[in-house]
Amino acid sequence: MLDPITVNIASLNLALLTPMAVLAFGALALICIDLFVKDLSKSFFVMFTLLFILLDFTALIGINGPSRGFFDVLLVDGMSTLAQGVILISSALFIITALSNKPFKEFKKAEYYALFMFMIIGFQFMVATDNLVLIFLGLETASLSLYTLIALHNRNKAFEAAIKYFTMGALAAGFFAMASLILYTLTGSIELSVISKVLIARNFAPGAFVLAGVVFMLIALGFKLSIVPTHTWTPDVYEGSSAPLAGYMSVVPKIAGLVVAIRFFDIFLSSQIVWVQNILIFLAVITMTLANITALVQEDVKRMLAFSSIAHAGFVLTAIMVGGTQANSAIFLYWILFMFTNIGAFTMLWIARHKRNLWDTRYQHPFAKFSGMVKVSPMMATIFGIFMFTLAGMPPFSVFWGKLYLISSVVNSGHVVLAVIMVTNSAIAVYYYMKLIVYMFMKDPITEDGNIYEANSSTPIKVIVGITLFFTVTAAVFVQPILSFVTQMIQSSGY
Amino acid sequence: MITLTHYLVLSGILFSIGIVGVLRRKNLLMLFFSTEILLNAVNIGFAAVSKYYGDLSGQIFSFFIIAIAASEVAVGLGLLVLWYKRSGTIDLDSLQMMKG
Amino acid sequence: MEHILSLIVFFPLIAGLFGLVVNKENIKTFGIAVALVEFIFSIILWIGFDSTNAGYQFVQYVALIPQFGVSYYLGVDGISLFLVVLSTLMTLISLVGLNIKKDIKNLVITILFLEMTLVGVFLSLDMILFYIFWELSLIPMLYIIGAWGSGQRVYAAIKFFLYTFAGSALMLVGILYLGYQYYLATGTWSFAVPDWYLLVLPFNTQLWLFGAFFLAFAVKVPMFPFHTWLPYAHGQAPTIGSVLLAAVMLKMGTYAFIRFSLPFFPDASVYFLYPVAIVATIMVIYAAMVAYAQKDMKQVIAYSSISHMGIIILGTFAMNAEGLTGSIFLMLSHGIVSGALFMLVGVIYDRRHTKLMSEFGGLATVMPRYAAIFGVLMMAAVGLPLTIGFVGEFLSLLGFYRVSWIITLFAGSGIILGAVYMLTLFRKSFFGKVTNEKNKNLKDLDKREFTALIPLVALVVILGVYPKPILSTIDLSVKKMINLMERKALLPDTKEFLVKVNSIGGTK
Amino acid sequence: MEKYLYVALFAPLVGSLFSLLFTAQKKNVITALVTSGLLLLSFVSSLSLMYAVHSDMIIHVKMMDWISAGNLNLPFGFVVDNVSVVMMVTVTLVSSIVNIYSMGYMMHDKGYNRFFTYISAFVFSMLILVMSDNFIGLFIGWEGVGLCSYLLIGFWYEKDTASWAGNEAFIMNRVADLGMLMGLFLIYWQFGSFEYDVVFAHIGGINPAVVTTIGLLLFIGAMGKSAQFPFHTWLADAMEGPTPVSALIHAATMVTAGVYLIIRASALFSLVPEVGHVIATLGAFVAVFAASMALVNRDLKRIIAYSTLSQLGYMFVAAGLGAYWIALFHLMTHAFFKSLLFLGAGNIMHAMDDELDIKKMGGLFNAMPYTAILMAVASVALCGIYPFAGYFSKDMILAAAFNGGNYYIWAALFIGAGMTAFYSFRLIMMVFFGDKVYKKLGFHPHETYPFVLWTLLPLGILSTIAGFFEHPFEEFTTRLLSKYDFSFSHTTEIGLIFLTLTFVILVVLATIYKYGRGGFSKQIETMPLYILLKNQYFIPKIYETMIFRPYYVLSRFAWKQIDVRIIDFTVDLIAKILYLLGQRSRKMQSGNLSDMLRWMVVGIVVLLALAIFYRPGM
Repeated sequence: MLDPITVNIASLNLALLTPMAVLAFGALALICIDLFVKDLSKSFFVMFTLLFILLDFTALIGINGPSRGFFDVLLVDGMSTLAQGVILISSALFIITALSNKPFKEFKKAEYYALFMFMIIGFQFMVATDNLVLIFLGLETASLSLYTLIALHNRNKAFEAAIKYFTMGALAAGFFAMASLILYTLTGSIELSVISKVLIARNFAPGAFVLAGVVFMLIALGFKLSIVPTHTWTPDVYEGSSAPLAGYMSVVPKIAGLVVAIRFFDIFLSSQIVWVQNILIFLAVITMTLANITALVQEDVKRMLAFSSIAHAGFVLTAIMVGGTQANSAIFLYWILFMFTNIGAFTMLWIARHKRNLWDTRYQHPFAKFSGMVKVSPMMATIFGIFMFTLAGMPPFSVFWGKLYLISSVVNSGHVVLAVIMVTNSAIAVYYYMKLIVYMFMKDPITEDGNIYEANSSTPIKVIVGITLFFTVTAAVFVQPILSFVTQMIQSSGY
Repeated sequence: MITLTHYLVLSGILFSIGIVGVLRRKNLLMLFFSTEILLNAVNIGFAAVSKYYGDLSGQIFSFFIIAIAASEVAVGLGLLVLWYKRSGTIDLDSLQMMKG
Repeated sequence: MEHILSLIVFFPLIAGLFGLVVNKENIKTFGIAVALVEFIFSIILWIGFDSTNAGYQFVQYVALIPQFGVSYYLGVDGISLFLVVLSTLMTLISLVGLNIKKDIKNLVITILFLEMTLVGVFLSLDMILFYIFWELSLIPMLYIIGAWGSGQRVYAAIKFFLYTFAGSALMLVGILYLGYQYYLATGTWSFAVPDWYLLVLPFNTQLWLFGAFFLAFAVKVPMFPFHTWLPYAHGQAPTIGSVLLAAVMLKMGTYAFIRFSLPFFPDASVYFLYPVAIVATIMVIYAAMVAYAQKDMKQVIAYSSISHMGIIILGTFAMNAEGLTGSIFLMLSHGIVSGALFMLVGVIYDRRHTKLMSEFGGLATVMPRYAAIFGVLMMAAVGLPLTIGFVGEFLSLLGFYRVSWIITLFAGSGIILGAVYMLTLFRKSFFGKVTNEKNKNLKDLDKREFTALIPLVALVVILGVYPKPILSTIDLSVKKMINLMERKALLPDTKEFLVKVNSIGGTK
Repeated sequence: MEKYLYVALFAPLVGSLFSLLFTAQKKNVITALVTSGLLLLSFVSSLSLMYAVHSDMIIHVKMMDWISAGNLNLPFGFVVDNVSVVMMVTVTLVSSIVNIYSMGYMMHDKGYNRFFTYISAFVFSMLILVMSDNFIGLFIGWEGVGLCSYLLIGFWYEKDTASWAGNEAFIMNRVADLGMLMGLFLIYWQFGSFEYDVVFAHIGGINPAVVTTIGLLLFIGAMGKSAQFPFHTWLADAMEGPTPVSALIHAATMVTAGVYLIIRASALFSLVPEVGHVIATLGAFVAVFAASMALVNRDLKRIIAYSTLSQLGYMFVAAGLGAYWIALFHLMTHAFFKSLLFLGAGNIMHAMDDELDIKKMGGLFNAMPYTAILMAVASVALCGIYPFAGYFSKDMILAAAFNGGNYYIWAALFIGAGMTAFYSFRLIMMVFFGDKVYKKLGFHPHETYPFVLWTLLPLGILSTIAGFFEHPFEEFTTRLLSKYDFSFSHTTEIGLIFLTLTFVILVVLATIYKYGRGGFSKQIETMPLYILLKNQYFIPKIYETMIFRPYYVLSRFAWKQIDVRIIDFTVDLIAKILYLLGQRSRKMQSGNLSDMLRWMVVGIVVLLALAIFYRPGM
């Protein structure tokens, strides 16, 4: 018979909820305002959202020390704080890109911003807990909002993208639920901490079922991280959605997914379950190789970048496999540095957004579009080039350092062969990044007027590019502070 | 006497049915139904196990699943309707603009 | 004076950024001015350099990522000093000789950027920093070849970039692994080369790491059979590109062998000595033959570089002061000579827009000055005594003779085959009667070309007659390095070998 | 005394650099005058040095350090001793004469200034070669003279044959130089130094096998420079160059460098007689071999060139048998009469508008008597008829051969002497006597400028009287070189001399008689032997077909097949494969939603299968 539950407010430790709460309030407020005040301007929405994101951020910083709360459902440790930080920063960067030169329907809608904020909340919950329910909840909240945001772009491709993403998401949700069910059945708990205790106590018997749970979870998370074979949505969704959103998708949902993955797989890796290790290695290798190879033959820059982000995810997966402080810090270092560059790159595409598809019937940003760009707008070309080289892991730009530290962690864990495979992959990857550079710098220009490359640009967006570029180029200086901070946070949360 | 195993098996079977549906169906609406079946299969499992352990969290989970399923349907149907308006069909194969 | 290295490294970069503002009419002048200043800096460095001190001088150390041991660590010793001077000199010369009009601004800025990376490679004492410059140097060269090249320039550029990048991918793993080994040994992270010099690695580890580094360097050198990017790169690159590529970039590989492979992995180096030496010998002969078969002047010189690099490798792996000093000096001389030869080919290419020998003949009659200068440099290329070319080649072979006379004999055939293709080239294009109408009234070298070439010719003779100051400076650091290798050597055989090759007497 | 040394050494260099300034301008006599003056200056100072050396004084200077690396420390050092000073005098004397001679010969050549630049440069390198106190210095000069000969052979670079001959000479020498280099390396790693003093001081303590190797390797180098078989072909082709060049470089000085090397390293070679024996044998062989080719040749200069070859053979015999001073003596006398012969030939060419075929000449005596006389003198000297210079030197070589008990060598040299006599006088007869073929061909020969003839006079005199300095010469040189004493009795010596002399004179007379009667009949030219000799034993052809062509074919193969077809192809193949894989993997992105979902499920199923069937460590 179930005994009644007594709750004492103090133990709820509601302070931990404030960041999400702030944002939730913001979202609701925005909708209400929209109801009463007609035709609010884009700028208002953006600034309003930005404001609340910043409030959220301050609230996040306000929380001190790792602690649990709300029936021990919330878990705010260093890692979650980090992840939330990343999420909020990139959200801030993203939302500003809405202030584009060209008008877009979605940016006029309050719902867009409200949904955006809800999505952020979703991700925040996802990373700020080790309870499967809450993870699931956050995941779905975020995803559902995200589907809608994509669809709001309001073009055929956007809908197609949304539907594809949605359907696969639904299936993934099913898998997640199944995974939770299996684990619950085995351990009688839906809290990862407890689950791990029980499993370890029982030495992971019965193996087949435990692993079955792992498999379902792997695929469910893999879908978020776009790990092969669940990656198929990525290029299509990126192509369908607006450039900045694509950039956002390649950073934020993944960091959230990564955190969950770290939390979940740590159970098995910390007690050397070889199977899990091997499977992760296998998937990581497949993911980066397949993505890189496929990226070689893409005609559209955005699709190419989509595959590249898959490859990057595969890259990071290796670190999850390795586990331990260095690896986990490596993940965050990598992702923070990757965030700036990637958002920068996608923003460049956003700037180059042009109403008519002049060069290709289907693609927005075919390579041909950029040929000879250096002649007509050298500045843009150079910046874009730098972003490309950075993504290729060219030293001394940002991603290189992440890569360095990440590979180092892999090497230190003794997986030298894996490390070799990784560098070989990055060598292959160079080709498709360089393809764009070749077009921009070595082909002859197809058009004389340079501003087609800046059709959609505006001061705020330029600022975004400036910021990202700055961090990309001068990364070498920031690596140390970031690294030490990240490491400290990771250690504090006991990974 | 129906033991936990029966429930789990049932849930498993349902889940498989759901999966097969997801794989086979070309009609978006049907496909969404299949995903619902998936989730509900899991629900059964949770309810049963929660009863078995005498622990509420399972049932809580299934409640949340129901809620999420609902919202999924909301969003999903929304998209579906939009798509129908645009393309006049809800056949999966009509979604082939983007490939390669 | 204590910041001079940073100054030398980053001055071109800063100046290049300023160059963005300069208008394209004056950009070339600007570029030359900058390169000149940079060159003067390097000369000041040379003057300030204490040639009685074998160690690193003007060292500059700033911890970049203390937690991970990455640091900004510069220093110069006898081995790197002259390569730095070479880089700055050749950049200056090539800019003086530059006569491209198209996108001149981008070109000049790119060149300055390239100069920064080249100097950086030779001055870094931190592996990561080295790796950074090493990779960074590819970008400007990619742009130069790809944008100002001819014909299949894009193909050539991409091939060059991917090949070298892929080559150095393994090295990155090697570096990280070595770093970890250092961490295990000392408990602290460090990528500083001097620290790693003290690290004694187990034999097997050495073998693997040697391999990892070898690939990167071998592609850069380029060693047979990783050389096929070179002919394309040279074939398509504009003159200035070829000059810098041949004169400086190829040296990065051989320099790295001396700076890293040998002292880090003495046992492995000795262990792999014969395979490497044999490959080098194949390079020498094979490249010389291929060069002889070429129809295109530039290709001849391109392949001749491969052949000469073979001798450099041999000298390096002689592992005695004679050979190593010789190989370093040969790097300098080959830099100057091949650079000058490429400029000369560029001269004729500017006039006739072809490099095919069959197009020419009797040029000596039409352009006597040109022919004379070409002749001098040709003689330097075939290693005539009292030209710069002889000293290095002689010392390298002399050094390696101590290791194996038979390999030396084969490699030595390079001096014959070298004469064969060079003289044939000279005969085909300069001797005989002027048959081709188009060549009837070619104008001889103009002032710009003279100012670019005369210094090189002068150097070829001066350093050929009096190489001592340079040699003795190099020699000191080389000896220090050899001592280090001897101290570090694990296996008795290695020690024995090193002692043997560094002592006179008792060979057959 | 040192300043004399420096003057002797650097005067030619100064001259060369001076006239270098004028190469761009057109003909300018000043270059010729200046260079000649400086060469004479060099000659004079060499003489004074000789005097100094004669009064037992050896000038040894270290000018400056050149190379220092590892254990190697290599200064520019020069030594003037009994051997080198002889060479210096010979070289500077002949070169001054040739230089002055060329003022006339090159009078109308557009490369006038360039020519004198090269000549002086050559003399400078030659002096470095002979004066250096270490092997590397010698090697520097060695390569330097090689370069100059390359430039001078190809002096008329518009002529294809000329430039080809230049390349051939340079490359063939390079081949031999490699051998020499190896020898030098070996020396270095044995003695840790290249200096003669050091090396010869410690030579005793070295394993004889090694010494033998060194000796052979050095000899290979010598073979190249002195055009000994099988490197002999370049010398004949070198006749493409202007005749004064042939006289100076390819007769008097450079080609004897090989002999000089042996003499220089006598301390080394005397330790390994078997090597000396090899040298002598080869020398004897070449003496006959080359002479035989001269017998039938119709090219004025080539005949003389072959005779040079055979004379070099004689020198090597002497050097090989340890009669170093004799070799040196013959080297000197030979320098005089052979250059005279060449310069005479130069006059003839000058008269006959560079016609070389002696069949087209004949009866030139009245046209150019002085030249005829001078050449006759030179020929007599060459044949070694008393009292001319050749007699003394050559005769001693034969004696030495006999003395050493190497009778077959002696026999070879004996026959060689006969051949020499024949071809020399065949040449004289066909050129200066007999019926005037040139008239039919419409040549109008005439004696050259008197001053040119005057310059030839000293050579003429020397070729006549030089022989009488035999004993002072011996005394002078053997202060440094080992003595060579004949073991056999005086009577045998007389006998030998008588034998040789008579034989030679008989041959001469026979030749004169035969050609006075209009020479041999045509059908002799169909004899296989004749054809064999005419084609120089087909050796040039063999080289052409066996070495030059195959090498080119092989190179083409290396490039087209190995480099392009195999290596580069593999590289590109990797890229291509990756790209094709990309095309394949692209199919996975069918864009069809059900496929995407299937992929997910496939993933699940596969992994589940793995979970059940593959479970390490669980």
